[in-house]
Amino acid sequence: MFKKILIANRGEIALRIIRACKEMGIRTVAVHSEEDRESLHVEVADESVCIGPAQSSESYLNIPNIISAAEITGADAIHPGYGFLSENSYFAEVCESCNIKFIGPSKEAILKMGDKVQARAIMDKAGVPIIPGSEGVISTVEEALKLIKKVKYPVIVKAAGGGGGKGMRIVQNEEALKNAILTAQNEAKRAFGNPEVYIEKYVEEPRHIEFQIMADVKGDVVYLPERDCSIQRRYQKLLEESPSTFVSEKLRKKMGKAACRAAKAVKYVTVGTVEFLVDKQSHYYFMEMNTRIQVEHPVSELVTGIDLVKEQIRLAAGECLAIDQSDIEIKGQAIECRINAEDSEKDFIPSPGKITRFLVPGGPGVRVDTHIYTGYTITPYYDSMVAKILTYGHDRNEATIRMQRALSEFVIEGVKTTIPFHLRILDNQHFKKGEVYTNFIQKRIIEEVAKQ
Amino acid sequence: MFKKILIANRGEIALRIIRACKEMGIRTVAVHSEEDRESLHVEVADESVCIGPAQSSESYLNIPNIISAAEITGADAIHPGYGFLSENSYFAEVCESCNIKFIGPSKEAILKMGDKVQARAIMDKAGVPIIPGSEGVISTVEEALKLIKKVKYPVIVKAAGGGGGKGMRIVQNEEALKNAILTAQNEAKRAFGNPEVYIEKYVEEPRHIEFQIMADVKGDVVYLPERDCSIQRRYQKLLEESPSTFVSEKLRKKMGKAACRAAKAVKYVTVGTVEFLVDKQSHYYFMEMNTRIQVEHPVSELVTGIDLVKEQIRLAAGECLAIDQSDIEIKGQAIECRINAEDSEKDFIPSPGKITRFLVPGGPGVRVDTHIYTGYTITPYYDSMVAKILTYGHDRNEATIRMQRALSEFVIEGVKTTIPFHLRILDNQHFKKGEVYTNFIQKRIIEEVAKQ
Amino acid sequence: METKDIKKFLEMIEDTDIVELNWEKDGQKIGFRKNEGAVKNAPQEELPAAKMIKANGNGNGKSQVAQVEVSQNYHLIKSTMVGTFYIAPAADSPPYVQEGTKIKKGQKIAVIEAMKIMKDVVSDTAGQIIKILVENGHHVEYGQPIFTIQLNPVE
Amino acid sequence: METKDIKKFLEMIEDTDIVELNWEKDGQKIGFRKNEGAVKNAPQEELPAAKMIKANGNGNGKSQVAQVEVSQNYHLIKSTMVGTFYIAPAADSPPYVQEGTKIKKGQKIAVIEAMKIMKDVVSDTAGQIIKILVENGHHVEYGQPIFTIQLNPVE
Repeated sequence: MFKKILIANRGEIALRIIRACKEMGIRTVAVHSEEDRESLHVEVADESVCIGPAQSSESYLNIPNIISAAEITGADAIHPGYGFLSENSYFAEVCESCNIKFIGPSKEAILKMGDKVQARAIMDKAGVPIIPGSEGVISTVEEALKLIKKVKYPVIVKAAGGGGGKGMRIVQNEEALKNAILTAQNEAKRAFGNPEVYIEKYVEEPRHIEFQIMADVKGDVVYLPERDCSIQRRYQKLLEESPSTFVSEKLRKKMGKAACRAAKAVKYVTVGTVEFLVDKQSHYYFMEMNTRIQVEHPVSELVTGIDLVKEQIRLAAGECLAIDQSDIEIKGQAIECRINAEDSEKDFIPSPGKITRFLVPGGPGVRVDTHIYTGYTITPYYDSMVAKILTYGHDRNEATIRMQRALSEFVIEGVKTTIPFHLRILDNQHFKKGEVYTNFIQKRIIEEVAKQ
Repeated sequence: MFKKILIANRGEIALRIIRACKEMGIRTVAVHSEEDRESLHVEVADESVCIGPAQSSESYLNIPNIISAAEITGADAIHPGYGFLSENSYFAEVCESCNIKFIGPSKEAILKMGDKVQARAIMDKAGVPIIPGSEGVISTVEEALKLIKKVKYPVIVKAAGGGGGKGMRIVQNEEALKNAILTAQNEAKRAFGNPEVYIEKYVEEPRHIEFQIMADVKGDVVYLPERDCSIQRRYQKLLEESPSTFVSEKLRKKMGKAACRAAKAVKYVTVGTVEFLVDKQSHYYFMEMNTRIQVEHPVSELVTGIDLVKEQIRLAAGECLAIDQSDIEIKGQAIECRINAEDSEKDFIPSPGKITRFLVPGGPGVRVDTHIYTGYTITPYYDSMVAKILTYGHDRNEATIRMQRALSEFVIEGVKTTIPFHLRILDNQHFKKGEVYTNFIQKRIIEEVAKQ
Repeated sequence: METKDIKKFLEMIEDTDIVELNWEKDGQKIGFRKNEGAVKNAPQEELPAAKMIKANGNGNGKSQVAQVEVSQNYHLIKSTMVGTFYIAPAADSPPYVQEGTKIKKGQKIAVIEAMKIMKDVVSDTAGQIIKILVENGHHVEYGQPIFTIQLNPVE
Repeated sequence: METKDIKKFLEMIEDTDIVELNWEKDGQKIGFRKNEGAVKNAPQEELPAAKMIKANGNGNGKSQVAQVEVSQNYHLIKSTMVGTFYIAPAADSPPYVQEGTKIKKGQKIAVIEAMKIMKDVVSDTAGQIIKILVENGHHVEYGQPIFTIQLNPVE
């Protein structure tokens, strides 16, 4: 086992990792920017090293300073957390060349899963369903028609070089096709300087359902019951839960096994998450694999009793899985709300500032992971997430009511937060019925509010 | 179900009850002394009423003002919490006569269990083992010898009118008997003005093991797995855990059933706790029954998943048990540490004052129930307990290590607390081996420290 | 307030042993603190209808609170119990007292009902009732002010 | 409030033993505090031997910070990287500089080893080395002061 782990991250996830290390008897090194000198992860770690100025590019993304910090403190492993360098294959490679264990999968696995086109091909080969579509660029209506014969309407025309909704057209039938391709090409050219487009099956009102996997060096892989992360705003998850109201025991098994195949296909080691889009007919499609610990991992911890960060460290150290698939049971329901310092009344603009009052909810079935406290100043340099609050209940109803109770006693003064927005979600009738799709926030909350 | 509950208490237990009410959709009324105007339970409740000045006798024990507060706010039930009026049968009676439901057992059950002599007789009749001893006062050596023939040495000679160790003599053999009785009588006369003594079997190095029971109006009673509360200082519990390292499945069943018989013997309704002394040969003896919710109830909540305060309210409202004995399973291990504002280096003298910094531990497997926060002032008027911290783990080792981790990140500045003392307990080799008896603190901690 | 006013303030407090002074008016605030060693911030609660000047710390480490009540001939009668306030013995009876009524010490001036029992509210001072602070039939909690009394000038 | 007003303030409090003064008007705030040693709980980190005046808020919502460094002829050279500090190219070599050495801007004065690579520490100013703040072979973190430089009187 490792003797000393350097945590190349900040905020609540740095704290989370330090907590796991403490429980495992592993010493910890916090790294921090000048701005974060007073941060809790610095205070709680055994040692700390300042690695740069406030800007992430000069500190939390500064590979030479982080590696050097590990060297001068004698850390034998680096935990990257999420974000920052966690999915940077070059960083994993540098760690390896410096004989410091990178707590995550191999650089090859990161690379393969990081390249969307390559990942898609590998998944297809491994028998993991992918969204049907063109293998490359579509230039003519004829090519498109040929493809659509296979994938069926509706389809989506997407800019090869783009993102953010630009150069994107949903097509429901043949009449609209030609115009859609031309418009998309024009938009793509204007927006990205590249008129190339490709076509994919359009998954209507999908759910975002993901499977946490754990894999060891021997190649054994197990999955944990799904997390439903459909409640998103502009591709940012806001609220996650486990299990999903939609997934049957049979579908869980099928998707879980597909997730294990995905991991095996890239010789994955440690913990990771395979994300799927699921349509109303229970068709599921590989979206991507996150080759790191995720923000929402505690949701699975609450319903399975597994400490994922401890397992991640164990697996990275070369230990084998201590349990097999049949040992993993799901019990009860867990919900997580991400509390961001944002003004949800004003288009979620970040709301940095000093926390003047901070009261953490307590009592049964409540878990809070946070790095802020009374007197802490939220700076504009980093992510706006300031706390994760989780509730557990016997069933979804209890977990939901408990979350409402806990949020109602969560006091964060000095900045605006997304607490009121979460209360609105939890009170929504569609949410209560479990009718959650990736368009939930837009359709059920924002448009509803606009109507009023 | 009740529509509005008045909580006749303060501090963390008032908060705990308000949380349960919120999750049940029941409105809440907080009562408070003038001193507690800024308390969290006042802030979190739907309504609040000031019932008197700082002194408990004039506020939290002021029955007319509390009943009147319930009447003017229209509360249909009163939850007494623990301490204060929770085991006051007169209060239960006044509630009844005012048509306000007292959330607890009947006044008769409180009375019977409150009178030690009567309770002993009822338990004996119900087949619950009691500590063998004289039925009344022992005046002569001859009477004593006759009794000891049955109960065997060692015995303890106790003052009938006393307590606190005075007029108390442990006797190991016949030679010492006569002198012990005379000395005890003399001491008792001097201390309490009453020379009467009685004799009981002396239980050597006992454990304090208690069973939580739940009982409904139909007379059905179930027990939860035991809590081991052997770690006490001067009869004050400091650290509690469930399950006990000592109790086998067979003993658990035997003692649990005895606890249920105890409850049935007084027609007990709602939740309560039957406390036993257990000797090294697994003999167990009824000590007393607490006819209320206890400080350490969350220990059982963590290992069974049952929300005891919600159940208590349900049962008080006349609902029946929703589960039977076979539904109650124990999973993992839970430990609770009571954090008191006391200076454990200076004979545990209370340490009131203003909390200048307060950081609550978080992460997996940690629960904190507290009413204090940064800026809160702990006054000398009430109990010194300021927080309960609980950890859960797969096994006792994980729960212990997690508690060490959590306590190490628990920051309470401005007053002295028992956190360092708990860390010493957790690090003790006898504690780690589960060798805990009611003399643990004295023998394993205080005397050990004195030796150093 | 202008800078000249501030200067006046400075002169005013220079020769006193006031170490801290805070003043607020119409959204303006001004605060001074003299360097006298262990000057602490005392949490201060202000009395209603009173103007307070607090001088904390007088060099010997202890704190002294001087309360100068400008309008000290007012007195509040507070409820000593929880219940329902009545200004008259019955709905159709005349009230015990009204605003303006002169009262004696020990005079019954209202009743509070608690647990179906009526308890008298008795004035602890002589004076004149300036204001009845609770409406008839409304609830009162412990310590709640119910009457403002103008004390007799000579007492 | 203009800078001339601030100056007036300063003159006013200069000869008093007031150590702190706060004034707020129409959203403007001004605060002074004298550095008198015994003053505790200053929420700001003060530069060594420097007197600071902060004037926050100038009507347009932005804050302005004016730092008047009284002893501005000292300068700290800080590490811009994390690594091991060496004052000499090798264990048996003479040091690049010593306390008292006069240096030019751009002069190599130490090396820091990070990831097996030696990187030069170059002075960003001319002056004289007053103090070497890190021992040879010890670790430095980002931003850690490593040299105190006395700036040349005329620069």
